[in-house]
Amino acid sequence: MFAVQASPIDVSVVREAVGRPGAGAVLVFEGVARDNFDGRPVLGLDYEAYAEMAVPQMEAIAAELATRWPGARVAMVHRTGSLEIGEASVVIAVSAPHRVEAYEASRFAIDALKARVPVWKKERYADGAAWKANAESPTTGVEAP
Amino acid sequence: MFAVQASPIDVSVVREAVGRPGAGAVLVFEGVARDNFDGRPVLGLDYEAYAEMAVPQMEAIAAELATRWPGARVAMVHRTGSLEIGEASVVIAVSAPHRVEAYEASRFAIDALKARVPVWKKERYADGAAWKANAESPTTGVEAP
Amino acid sequence: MKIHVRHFAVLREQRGCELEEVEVAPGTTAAALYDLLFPPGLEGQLPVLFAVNQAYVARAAVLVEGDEVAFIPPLGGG
Amino acid sequence: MKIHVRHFAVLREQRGCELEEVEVAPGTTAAALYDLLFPPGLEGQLPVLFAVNQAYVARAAVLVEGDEVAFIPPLGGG
Repeated sequence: MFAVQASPIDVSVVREAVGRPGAGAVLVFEGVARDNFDGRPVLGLDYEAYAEMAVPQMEAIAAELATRWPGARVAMVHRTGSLEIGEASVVIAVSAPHRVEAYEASRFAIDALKARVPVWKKERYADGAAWKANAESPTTGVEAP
Repeated sequence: MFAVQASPIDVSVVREAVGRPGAGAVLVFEGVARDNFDGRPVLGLDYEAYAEMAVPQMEAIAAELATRWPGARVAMVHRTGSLEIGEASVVIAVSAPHRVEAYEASRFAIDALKARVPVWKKERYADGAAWKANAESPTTGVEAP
Repeated sequence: MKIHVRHFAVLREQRGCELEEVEVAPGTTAAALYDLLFPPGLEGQLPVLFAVNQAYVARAAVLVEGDEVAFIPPLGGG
Repeated sequence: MKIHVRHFAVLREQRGCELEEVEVAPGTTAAALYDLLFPPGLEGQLPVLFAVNQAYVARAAVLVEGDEVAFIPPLGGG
């Protein structure tokens, strides 16, 4: 399950997508809209995505993950539109035979998503708004990741 | 929320226990009954706990976690009794301002639970059953952890 | 030749539209098209990655008739 | 003095009960009580941790009247 959607993410649906009898560990990561950025109050977040490209990028991350951690499965859904504080912007579920692979694969998936999947975030403040880039986003002049 | 219970664990209840406006990441770990152990078919698991001691041990792990990762919160519930394949034996939810702390604190919590919380597991096979110890469990002669 | 350009986030706001059709000469690269639509000025250009037909490409990738091009500003997903 | 002993998992199965009341002399340690109830035989003893009143203690911990003692076999939680 790989999707970009404007409606709130149902975490249980993402989690169920990775269930299997050989799984001994399931790890569900939620990125959540936080009420501040380095202490500055944030009222909400707006996410925008290039959906037709974001989903294939998620699928490519999943294929790489399955190669690096055999037996692991991943599902990921990213939200778009206006989010209230406390709402999930992204949900990534990973299952694996053992927990060590589950943690490693989950970290890989969220790190890769932040670096490659075309999604943008705008923070809303009391006095305006600003686009905020991930530290993981490749900087100018680099070739395609 | 720290509990040992015979009924199936409602993951969403454990997750909601750690929600807060300053959380930017929530990580939910589920230990799941797997259909095999190193390839040998497993039909189901039986868990037994020293509940009156297990809950205080969970609380002690949570206190240590909050000291090591300020701003992080944890909730943990362990199942007892007979589990079918695919059912969760343990659910640990962690929230933190940023995802790096969430992953570190979650790993700490499950590793500490396996090493300290008095819970035991019996694997059921087609031809019998056996108590199985965690690799993390302290071995003979060590002092109390 | 005709190129379909998708604009997102800060570039969408700068350009004032989500989609535009641009006529360019054969041999035009992704980077050249970016310079055309977002000329480097006193403020400099926003660093971007380049995507053609929903896949990342090198900045020097040569465009062909009908390509869908997007300039990918710094990402904020997660 | 009277000690309440809780048995779990493989030790519960070996002993055939979950709880027993044991009368021991003052000064008895947790480890000595374990040796009393699970004498080291040809098979050797199961390695255990010691708990008194629901907290881990050292094997040399001295018991007092009314203590709840448990021998903690290798853990399997998670």
